[in-house]
Amino acid sequence: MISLHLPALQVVVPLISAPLCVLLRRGFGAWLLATVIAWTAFAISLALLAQVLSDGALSYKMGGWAAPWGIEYRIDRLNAFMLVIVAGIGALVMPCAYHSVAREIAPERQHLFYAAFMLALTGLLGIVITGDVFNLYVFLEITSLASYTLVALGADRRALRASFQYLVLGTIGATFILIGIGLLYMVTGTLNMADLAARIPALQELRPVRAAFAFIVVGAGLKLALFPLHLWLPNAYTYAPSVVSAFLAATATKVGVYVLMRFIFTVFGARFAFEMMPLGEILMVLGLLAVMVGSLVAVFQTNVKRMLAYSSIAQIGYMALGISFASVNGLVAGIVHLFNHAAMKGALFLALACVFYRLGSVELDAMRGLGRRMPLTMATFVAAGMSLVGVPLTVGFISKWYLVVAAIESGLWPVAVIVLVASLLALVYIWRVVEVAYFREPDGDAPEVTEAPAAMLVPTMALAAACIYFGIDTELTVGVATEAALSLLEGGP
Amino acid sequence: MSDLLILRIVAKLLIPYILLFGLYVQTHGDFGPGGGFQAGVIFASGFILYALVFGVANARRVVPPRLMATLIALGVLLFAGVGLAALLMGGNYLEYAVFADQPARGNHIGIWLVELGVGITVSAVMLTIFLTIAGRGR
Amino acid sequence: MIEAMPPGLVLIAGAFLLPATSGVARKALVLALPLATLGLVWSIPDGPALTLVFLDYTLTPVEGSRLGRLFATAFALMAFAGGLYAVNQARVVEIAAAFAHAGSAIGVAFAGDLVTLFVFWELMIIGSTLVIWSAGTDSAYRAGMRYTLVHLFGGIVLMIGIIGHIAETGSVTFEAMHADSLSRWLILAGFLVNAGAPPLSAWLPDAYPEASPSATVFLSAYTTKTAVYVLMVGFAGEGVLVWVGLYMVFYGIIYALLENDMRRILAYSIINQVGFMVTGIGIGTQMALNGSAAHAFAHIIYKGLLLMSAGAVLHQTGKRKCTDLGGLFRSMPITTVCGIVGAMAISSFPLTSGFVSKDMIGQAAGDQLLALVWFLLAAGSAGVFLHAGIKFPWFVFFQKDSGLRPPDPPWNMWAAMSLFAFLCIGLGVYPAPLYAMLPYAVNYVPYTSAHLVFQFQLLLFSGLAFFLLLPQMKRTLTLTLDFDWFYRHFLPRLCRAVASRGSETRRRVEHATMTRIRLVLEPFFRFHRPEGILARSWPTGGATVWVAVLLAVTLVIYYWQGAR
Amino acid sequence: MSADVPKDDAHKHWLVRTKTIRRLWILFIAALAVTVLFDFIVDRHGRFGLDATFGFPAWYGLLTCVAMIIGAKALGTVLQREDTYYDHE
Repeated sequence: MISLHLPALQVVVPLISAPLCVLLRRGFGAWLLATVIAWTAFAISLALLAQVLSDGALSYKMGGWAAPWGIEYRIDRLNAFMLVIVAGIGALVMPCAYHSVAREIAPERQHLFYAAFMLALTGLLGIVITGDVFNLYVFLEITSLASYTLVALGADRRALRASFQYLVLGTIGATFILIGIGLLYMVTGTLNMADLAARIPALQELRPVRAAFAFIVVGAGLKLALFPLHLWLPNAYTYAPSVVSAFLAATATKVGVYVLMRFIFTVFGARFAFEMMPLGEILMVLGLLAVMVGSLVAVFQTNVKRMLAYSSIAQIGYMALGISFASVNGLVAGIVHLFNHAAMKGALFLALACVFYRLGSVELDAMRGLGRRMPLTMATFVAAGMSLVGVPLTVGFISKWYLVVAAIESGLWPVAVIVLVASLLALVYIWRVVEVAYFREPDGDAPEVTEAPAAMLVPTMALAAACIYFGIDTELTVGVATEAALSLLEGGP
Repeated sequence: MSDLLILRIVAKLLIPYILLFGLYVQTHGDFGPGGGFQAGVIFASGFILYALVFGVANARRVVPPRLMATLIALGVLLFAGVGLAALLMGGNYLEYAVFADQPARGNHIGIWLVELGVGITVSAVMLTIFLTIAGRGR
Repeated sequence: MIEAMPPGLVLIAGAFLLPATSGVARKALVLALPLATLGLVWSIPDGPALTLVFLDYTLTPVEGSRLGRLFATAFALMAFAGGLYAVNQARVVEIAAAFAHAGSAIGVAFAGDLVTLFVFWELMIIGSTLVIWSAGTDSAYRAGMRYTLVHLFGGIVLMIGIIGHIAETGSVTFEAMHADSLSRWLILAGFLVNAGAPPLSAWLPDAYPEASPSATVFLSAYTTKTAVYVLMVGFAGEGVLVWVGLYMVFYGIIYALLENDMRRILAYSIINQVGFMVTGIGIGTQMALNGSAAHAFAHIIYKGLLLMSAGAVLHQTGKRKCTDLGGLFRSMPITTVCGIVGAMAISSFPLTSGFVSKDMIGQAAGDQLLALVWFLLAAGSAGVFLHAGIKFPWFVFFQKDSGLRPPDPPWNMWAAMSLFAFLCIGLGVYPAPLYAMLPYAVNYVPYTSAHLVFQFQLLLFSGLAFFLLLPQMKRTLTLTLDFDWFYRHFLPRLCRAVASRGSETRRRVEHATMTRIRLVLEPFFRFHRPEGILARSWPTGGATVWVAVLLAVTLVIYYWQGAR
Repeated sequence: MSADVPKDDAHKHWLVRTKTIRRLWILFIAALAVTVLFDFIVDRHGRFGLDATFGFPAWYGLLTCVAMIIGAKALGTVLQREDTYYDHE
C-alpha cells in the first residue's frame, strides 16, 4: 500500500521535517529529526530504485490529476539512480553535521540550519523526481533559496558576499530556465515532459523552441557551474559551512547536470539537440575548457576547500564532455561520473570538515604533518583523492575509462589525451595536500589535534569505501547508467 | 511619526478592514479571485501599516518574531499535512476528492485547508521580511 | 568461476598486513609471503585460470603461460631475497610498498587481458613510487614525483592505446600484435616508457638511486622487466625494437662511463641490459626470445646482487659517490666478493648466469645474418664489462684507498647477497633448470670452445682498454644532462618566467595580450561599466557578462542554424 | 696505477703492494696472450668474414672500448655539469 506512494513520500517526508525543525527550536532535536528523515529518504530512494529496476518506469499522479494536466512524478532508471545519489549523500552528511554544525554555527541558528538543509534536500529530490517542467522550476527555486541560506550561514564574513553572488547568478539561471519553460509552454501548451517530448519534434523549426533551448541550456549551465558560468561556485563552496560544502558539492551540481540531461534528451530529444543544434560542439569545447582551466586553477590554490571547488568545475567538465558525445558510452561516462563524483567529492569535503573541526582551518599550511595526527581522516582523503585522479580499482577510473572509450569511438583522440592529461593535473593538486600532510613537519606552534569524532569519521570513510567498492564492482553503477543512457538516447521518458 | 494624529486615526480605522478583506480573499479564494497567497500578503499589509504608523517596536510586540517563525512552520505543515491526510485516506498525495463522499465537496475542503496553510505562511513570511529589514541598523 | 587466485594478490594483501604486525611475526611474514607466492605461481596451469566480467568485458585476470611463470618466478625470488636483505634495516612501509610493487608485477605476468594488465600496471606505479618515497629524504620525494609523473604519462599513452585497440578489434585479450595502427603504436610506446627506452629513460637513473639501499634493490627488478615481459608477449619480432634496444645498450654504457654515483652507474646499466633484451625481442626468433627471457631472469638476480653490494656499501659508509669510495675490499670481503660475482655475471663471464643467457641473443642475430646488429651487440658486450663489470667494483672496492674501514653488513644482508651470488654461479654452471623454464625448446649450447675463447678475448681486452685508459676514467664530481633536463630545468624555468608576477617575460606577454584584448573589448565593457576593468572589481558583474555573452552566442548560433 | 706507490709498502694490504700489482700485470698480460693464442687451436667459425679474422674478439673488444671511452668523454664535455646542478630547482 505504502509502496504505491513512495514517489510522493520521497519529497514530502523531508518537506514536512523542515517546518518541524523550526518548531523544535533546539539544535540537537532538529539534528536528530533531520538525521532520521534523511535516512528515511535514503531508504525510500533505495526502495524506488529497486522498484524501477524490477518493474520499469513508475508514474505517480499528484492530487490524482492525470498527466498532462496534473503534475506527474515519473521515475525511470536515471532519476531513480539520481535519487539514491542525492538522498544517500544527504543521509551520510547528516551524522557528520552534528559536530561540525555545533562548531561552526551559533546555537540559536542551528535548528534553522537543519530546516534549510531539509528544504534543500526536498528541492533536490523534487527536481529529480518530477516529470513536469514547471514543477521542476519550483523545486529548483526551493533548492536555490535554501542553498543561499545555507551558504550564508558560513562562519566567515565572506560567506555573505559569496551567498549574495550565488543568489544573483542562481536567480539569473533559474530565470533563464523559467523563460525557456515559458517559451515552450507558449508553443506547445503543455508542461509535462513526456507530452512536450511528443509535441516538440513537429515544432522544432520554430524560433521560440530554439530560443527556449538556448535559455534552458544556458540556465542549466549556470546551475551546474559549467565553465565559464562557474564563477559563483568557488566562493560559495569555500565559505559555506563544511557540511554544506560537502552536501552541495556532491549533489547540487550533479542535479544541475541531471536537469541538463533531462531537457536535452527527454524534452528536446537527442536528434534536435545534437543534429539540428550544435550542442555537442558547444558542450565539448566548454567541457574541455572546464577540465583544463578548472584543474590548472586548482593546482595553484592554497585553501584546500577552494582547490576542491575548482576541481569540481573540472569534474563537471568531464560530465559535460560525456554528454557532448551523445553516444551510449559517453552518456554512461557522464551518468556514472555523477555517482562517482558525488562519492569522491563527498568524501573529500567531509574529510575537510573533519580537518576544519579539529584545526579550524583548511589552509594548506595548517595541514602540515596532519597525516600523523589525523591518520584516518587523511587516509580517507588520499583514497578519495586517488579516485579523483582515476587510479585503477577506484570509481574515478571507471568514469575515465568510459570517457576515453567514448572519445576514441568518436575518433576524437586529442580529447582522450586532454582527459587523461587533466587527470595528471588532478594528481598534482591532490598530491600537494598529501605532500603537506605526510612529508612536512608541523609548525612548532601548531595546535595538538587528534582524530575527528567517530560520528564524522564513519560516514567519511563509508564514502571513501564506496569510491573503492564501486570501482571494483561496477555492476550496479555501470549497469544502471547503461540502461539509463540507452533510454535517454531513444528519447522520451 | 506618532505625532501624526490623522494618520494614526485613519490607520486604526483601516487596519481592521484590511484584515477583514484579507480573510475574505482567503476564504473565497477557492471559487473567486484570490487565494492564500494574495490573502496572506493583504493580511500582512495590515500589520505592516501598523508598524509604519505606530513604530516597529510596537509592531514587534504585536507580532513577536518567534511567533512568526512558528506560524511559517505551521502553515507549511498544514499544507503538507493535508496532502498526507489525503494519502492516509486512500488517495494520492494532495488528492482532496477523498475528503468527502462527493469528490467536489472533498476538493472544496482540501483546497480551503491548503490555501489556509499558504495564507498563514505567506503573511508570516511577509511580516518577518518587513520587520527584519525595518529592524536593521537599530 | 574462481579457480585460481591471482598469485600477486598474496603479496599485495600481505603489503597491507605488514604494518599491522611487529617483531618476529613481521619478519616471518616478510620471508613467508614471497615463498607462498612462488608456490602459487607454480600452481597455475597453462591457459585461462580465472575469468570475470568487468565493465562489459570478459576479463582473464589469471592466465598461466610458460613465459609469465618464468618472470613471476624471478619476481617472487627477488621479493624473497630483497625481503631478506631489507628485513632488519628498512622501514616497514618500504617493504610493504615493495611487496605491493612486486605483487602487481606478478599480476602483469599473469594478466590474460589488457584491462587487467593496465590495472596492475598502474598499481605498480603506485607501489614503486611509495618505495622511492620511503627513503624519506627531500631529494627522494622530488625524484619520486618526477618518476610518478613520467610513468603516469606512460600509463596515459598505454590506456589510450588499449582503449583504441579494444575499439578497433573488439577484443580485450592480451596477445601478440603488430604496431600497425596508432592505438597499437601507443601501446608499444606505453610499454617502452617502462622499459626505460628513449627519450623517456632518465627517470630510471634519476629515481632509483635516490631510494634507500634496500629499496633500490627491489626497484631494479620489476618495472623494466615487466616491460620486457609485455613486449615479448605483445610485440615479438617488431623490427623497430632492434634499434631501440641497441640505442639503449649504448646509451647505458656511455652514461654509466660518465657517472660518478655508484648506484647510478648500476641504474644506467639496467637500461643497457634491458637494451639487450629489447633487441632480442625485436629479432623475434625463438632463439632470440629464449635469450631475452633467460637474460631477464639472470639479470634480475645479478642486478639485484650488484645493487645489494652497492647498498651494503652505502648502508655501511653512507657514501655513494665513487670519488668518496675506494679500497673497501680490506674490511668488506664478503661484499667485495659478492659484488665481483655480480659484475662477472653482468659481463657474462663463463661460469656465471650471464654467460649462458646473453649470448643467445647474439647467436640469434648471427643466425638471422643481421651483421650490423651482431657487431653492435658484440661491442655492447665489451662495453658492459667496461662500465659495470670492471668500473663498479674497481672504483668502489679497489682504486685508491679512501681510508674507510667499514665492516661487512649485518647477517641478513650478506645472507641475501650470498644467496644471489650462489644463484649467479649456479645457473652459470648448471643452466638446465633455467633452460627448462624458457618459452621455447632450447637449441643452444653455451659451453663450446669457440664461445669460451671468444668471450675471454673480448672481455680481457675490454679490461685492457679500461686499465690503459684509466686516467681518462678519473671520476669527477659531475652529473650528466639527459632528456630529463627538459622537464627538470627547462620547463620549470619557462613556467616560472611566464607564471611569476613581475617577471620580465610575463610582463611583456601580458602587456601585449591586454592591449589587444582592450582594443577589441573596450567599447563593449565601457558600455557596461565606466571604469572598464572586468572581473576584478565586481566578480558578480563579470560573471553576469559571461552569462549574457554565452546566451547571446548560443542564441545567434541556434538562429543561424535555423536559418540555414 | 703507479702514481700512488707509497714508501712504506710493507705496511699495506698485500693486494696493493707494488710488487703484487706488478705480478698481477704480468699475469694479466700472460692471460691476454694465451687467449689470443687459443685462436690457433680453436676454430671460431665466423659468419660475416670479419669476425673470422685472427684475434677478432681481442682487437674488436679493445678498439670498441677505446672508442666508447673516447666517445663518452667527448659527450661529457658537452653534457657534464656540476653535481649540484639541479639542487636549486
